[in-house]
Amino acid sequence: MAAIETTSSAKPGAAARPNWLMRDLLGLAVILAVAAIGYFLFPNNLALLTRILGVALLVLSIDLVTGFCGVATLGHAALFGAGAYASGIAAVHFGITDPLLMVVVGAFGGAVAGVVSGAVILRGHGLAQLVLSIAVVHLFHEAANKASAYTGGSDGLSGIAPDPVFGLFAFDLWGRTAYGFAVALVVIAFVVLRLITRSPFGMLCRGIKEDPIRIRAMGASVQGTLLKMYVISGAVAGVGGALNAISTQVVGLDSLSFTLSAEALVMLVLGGTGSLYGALIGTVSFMWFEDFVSAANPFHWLTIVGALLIAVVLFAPRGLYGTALALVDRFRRTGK
Amino acid sequence: MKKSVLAALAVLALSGTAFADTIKVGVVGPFSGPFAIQGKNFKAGIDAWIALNGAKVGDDDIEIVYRDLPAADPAQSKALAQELVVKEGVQYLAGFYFTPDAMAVTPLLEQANVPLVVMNAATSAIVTKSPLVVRTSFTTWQTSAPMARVARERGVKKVITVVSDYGPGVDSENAFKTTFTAEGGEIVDSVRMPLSTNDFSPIMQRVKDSGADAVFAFLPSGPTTLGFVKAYNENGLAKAGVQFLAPGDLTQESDLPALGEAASGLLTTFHYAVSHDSAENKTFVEAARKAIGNPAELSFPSVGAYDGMHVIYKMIEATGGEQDAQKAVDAVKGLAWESPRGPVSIDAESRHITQNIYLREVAKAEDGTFYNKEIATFEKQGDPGLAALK
Amino acid sequence: MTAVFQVQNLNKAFGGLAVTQDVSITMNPGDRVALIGPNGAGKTTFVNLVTGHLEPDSGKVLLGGNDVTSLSPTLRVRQGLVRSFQVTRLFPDMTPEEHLALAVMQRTGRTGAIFGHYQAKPDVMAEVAELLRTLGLDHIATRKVAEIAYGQQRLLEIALALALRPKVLLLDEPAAGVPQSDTPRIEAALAGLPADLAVLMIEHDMDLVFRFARRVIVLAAGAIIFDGSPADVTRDARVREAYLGSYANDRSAA
Amino acid sequence: MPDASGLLLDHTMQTVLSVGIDALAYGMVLFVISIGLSVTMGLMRVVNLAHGAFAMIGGYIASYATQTLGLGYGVAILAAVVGTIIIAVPVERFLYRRIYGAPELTQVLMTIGITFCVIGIANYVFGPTLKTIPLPEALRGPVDLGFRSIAAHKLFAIACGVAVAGALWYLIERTSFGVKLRASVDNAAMAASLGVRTRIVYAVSFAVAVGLAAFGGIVGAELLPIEPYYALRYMVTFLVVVSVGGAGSIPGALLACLLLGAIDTTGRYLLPEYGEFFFYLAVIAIVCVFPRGLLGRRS
Repeated sequence: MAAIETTSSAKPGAAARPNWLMRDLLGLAVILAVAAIGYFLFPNNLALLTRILGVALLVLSIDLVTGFCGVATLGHAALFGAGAYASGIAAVHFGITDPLLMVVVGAFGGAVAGVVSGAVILRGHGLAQLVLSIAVVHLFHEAANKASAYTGGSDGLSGIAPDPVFGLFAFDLWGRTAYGFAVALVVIAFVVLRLITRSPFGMLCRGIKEDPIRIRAMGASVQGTLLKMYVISGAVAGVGGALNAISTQVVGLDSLSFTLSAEALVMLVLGGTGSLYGALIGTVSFMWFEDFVSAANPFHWLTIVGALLIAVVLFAPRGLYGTALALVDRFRRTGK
Repeated sequence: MKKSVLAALAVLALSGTAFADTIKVGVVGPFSGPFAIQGKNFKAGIDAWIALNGAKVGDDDIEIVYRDLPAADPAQSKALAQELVVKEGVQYLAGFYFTPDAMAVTPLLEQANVPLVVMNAATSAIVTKSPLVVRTSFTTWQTSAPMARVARERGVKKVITVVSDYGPGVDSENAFKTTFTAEGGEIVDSVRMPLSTNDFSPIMQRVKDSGADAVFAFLPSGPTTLGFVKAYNENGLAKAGVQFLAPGDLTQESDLPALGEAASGLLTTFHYAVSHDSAENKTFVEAARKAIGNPAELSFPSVGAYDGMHVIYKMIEATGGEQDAQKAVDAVKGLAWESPRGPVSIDAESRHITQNIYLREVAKAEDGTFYNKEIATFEKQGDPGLAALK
Repeated sequence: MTAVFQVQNLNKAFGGLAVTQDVSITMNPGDRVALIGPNGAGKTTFVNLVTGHLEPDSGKVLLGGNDVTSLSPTLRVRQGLVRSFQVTRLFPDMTPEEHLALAVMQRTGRTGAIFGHYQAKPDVMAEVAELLRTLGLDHIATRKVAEIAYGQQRLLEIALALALRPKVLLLDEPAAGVPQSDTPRIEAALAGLPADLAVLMIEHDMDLVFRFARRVIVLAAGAIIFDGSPADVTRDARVREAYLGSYANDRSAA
Repeated sequence: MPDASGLLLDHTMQTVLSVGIDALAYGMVLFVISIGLSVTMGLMRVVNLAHGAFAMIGGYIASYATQTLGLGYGVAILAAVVGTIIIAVPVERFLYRRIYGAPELTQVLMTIGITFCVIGIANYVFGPTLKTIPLPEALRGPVDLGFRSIAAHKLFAIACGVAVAGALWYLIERTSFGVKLRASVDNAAMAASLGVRTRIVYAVSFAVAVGLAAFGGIVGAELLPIEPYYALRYMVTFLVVVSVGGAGSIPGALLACLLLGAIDTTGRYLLPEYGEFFFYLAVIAIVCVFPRGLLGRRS
């Protein structure tokens, strides 16, 4: 996968088009292959795999604002949790139990939360931005705790009973339906995000990350663009939250927590920012590692996870994917 | 390398189901993280049960499979439970320290044909979520309501309630309020404080200003109780004669060494004190202390786990090791036995434990350590919270 | 001919210190004006006031007859007032082709589109190719900017400004930091700027000023002290005074 | 009825004073713990999320020294500060030195990793229970201020805050080390070319920051008790306080701690249910108005 990404097109114009298209299709094929391998290799661990996919959507959504736009945030779970609660409340209090509709509601909830938190967070830069994002996620958390009539407060919102998907596939004990549903959502999100990041709007966002002053000098609005990206990011996180609500059938306050925000950011940095593949790789490796280590030693796994993070900074400073890319790149150059 | 590990895991998973006469019990609890001590107590209670009763029921070997869930995280809870059922093939699910984690598992039970024995999570509603849930711990209503009667008996007329602003806190506040006003007392003020509160002085100022005779408090066991109890003393409330009333979460035995002199004389109501004077408890404490390592760490979740194992063994006996969740649950409805905490029974209708609630006072033992000294008993208490739900 | 760009009686003071005093400039399409002045003359402040990054205490900025004084910097850009930067401000991870495509799409209002790819837009690609060819950048069109030479980056700065099809172009020292060997290419690029474009160049290099400008404005202590032909500027006593101080007379004597 | 209204006024005044004292004490505790973080974040430009971990290490050493070794409070503080610095020196040498000047997110990853490790190790070595540091007789119990009583250790914390603020100000503004530090921060290359050994300056500043963390951990232990999750539990609080004050500014940090302490305390007195809202809304408001912190330096 890494090698595919580096074979950059040499010629401008239409001739290069099939090149990136091919790369994306290949990337997609790899994701589907990994998803299938996961299904057949771990038929009894589908719940964990589904959970990983839900968090992967959150990490992808952080990547949109952090990796592509350069916005530092430790409060992105606010968007994820908003999506989870939106779809959960829709199911419990308004009888919207069709999973697809719940996903739509979740995406909408996430997008609204994206507008709100974006409007606050984008007022600062750097450290101030981090602090604003922390404040936002705490406010969301506290609001959900207070609105216990709707959210169930700290006891969690239970009683979410989604209908079968398309009326055919019920959510079963083995989590097969949930897993298939999750894979479908992640693949769709991946394709859409791939298109968005390559679009003119995506280029504008990358430009803002690299030099907002130049973007302004081109006559584009930085705040407006970032806010729009926050909405998109919110929708993606919201889908992740909805997936979480549908597959777990309970939404807890942890889905709006600083801890989840920080953990997801760690996964992103671990995988490598600014690349959708990095986000996916970071999520899968972190959560798989965490699950593996915590099952092996439920009492002291945190130390090992900490050591892993330190090792990554020391030996793979651009994240797993970024560093792998750089290595491949160097290898190709010296090979020539 | 990753692949070989995965392959090894897959093999393990297959071999796990190979022994037909091993019955697995999946226990989910906080074995790491900020609540690790409560998870340790789960394990100590289970280990004590097995040490005293063996790891066999009839011909079947019992195997416990632990899964770590450091904080309330229903999604992870469900994933773990699903993995335990599907991959490990457990016939019983048990443990669960936090309410949302237990709630997340209830929808699975019927399809999985697995009973859930809740060893701690204390919100009344859990047992209503599935007919396959049995609880051997307590509810916040159950332990808080008797305190209102204690207060009235002691001539307290005006009370201010101070609770952490989250589910159990609100439950506790409601339980006390309901009972206290029914008994003719007056609640002069109710304060809900954020879980993240570190400095309780302003809260104590509120208590002082309220003119109450006593303060009823609920905080989750752990670091904040220390600050709260100290603030109560340092702000002169104890001296001013404002009584301190709380359910036993505040003075759990593992926190007492840290609370020290500051806790001395505090009144709490709870279902279990490590100091409970009975033969059953002596045996239990000895075994559980051995299991936990540091005797000072033993506290209430251990007895929930111990009795939970008792119930599970009864279920296995009744089903002869066959997987039949409904039959298993039916078998323990109305079951009564002598627990380390005193006489208990499983209410046939609610599947929640009926037990004695004790009034305790923190006292200093001869060796200088502090303990919860039982001074009065409320016998055979059900869960008033369930009634309040209706 | 109608004026495309007017600055009327612009004033700005920081605290008690006047940094721009009653500055007025009028430019017509096709003008090639150089703005010069000694260090601290207030050139940067002037640029910031004109582009909208600073708010003037009084005075107006007009673009094609419209008052833009209260408009934000980005809106001024959209009205045709474009600037280049003294120190290149480019996106190190993007290619020249992407830079120009982004600018073209921004100008034509298509950067809001969340789907589609610039390479799939023939008109954008044609215009980008044209710009790349004009400025001699086509052979490095798909290299990352971080990897191309500084002289080429300066050319890309100019191309980027042109891609926005400005009416008025503010060039802030377009040749700053460029090695001697590359300056002819910059000058060629400047000579090739569209004939109807009004260009205001801020520059220190007098050789470049004389070759490029048909009119020179000298700013000193925040005020215009000279506005006339390049031929006259060196003969003006106030200019000599401003630049050379008391040495001016000595040198003329020598 | 002039008497009644006078009484009422008197009572209000008393309450205001009383809450004010609480706010001051809480703010000062925050200040003593977080000021070290302000040094690492502002002067060394490292987003050091492991700051609380060092405070916790200090607390554990002090607890061990008093409870197990039976040392006195003062000696224990000294031992804890020195011990924490000794632990921190190799950490600085081998880990932090790699992330000076790295992107913020990399620093976040590394320092969270360090925090996890410290938590895990503390849990393993000391177990999951609360650890206390017994106060000396003089600091135990309440002191009567006339209108109310206050815990003696809170007065001690206030005094420590004032002393730390003064000492740091003196160190940075009045000593040759301070000159070197400020020079290294403003322009490391220039300072190096002037003969300042920036690595040593950084190492010493780091040691000072860590020592302050340890000291704060002990002094604040009555309000923020020592347990393995200390490092994560209060991470956000420290980060917020330092950023609101303006990283690197001692008066800024002091001001922020007093202000946020006051908001937090008053909020918790008046409307405890919405205490959390109050606090974070105030943080948002302050950060929006002062993006670089209350007294942050312009860069």
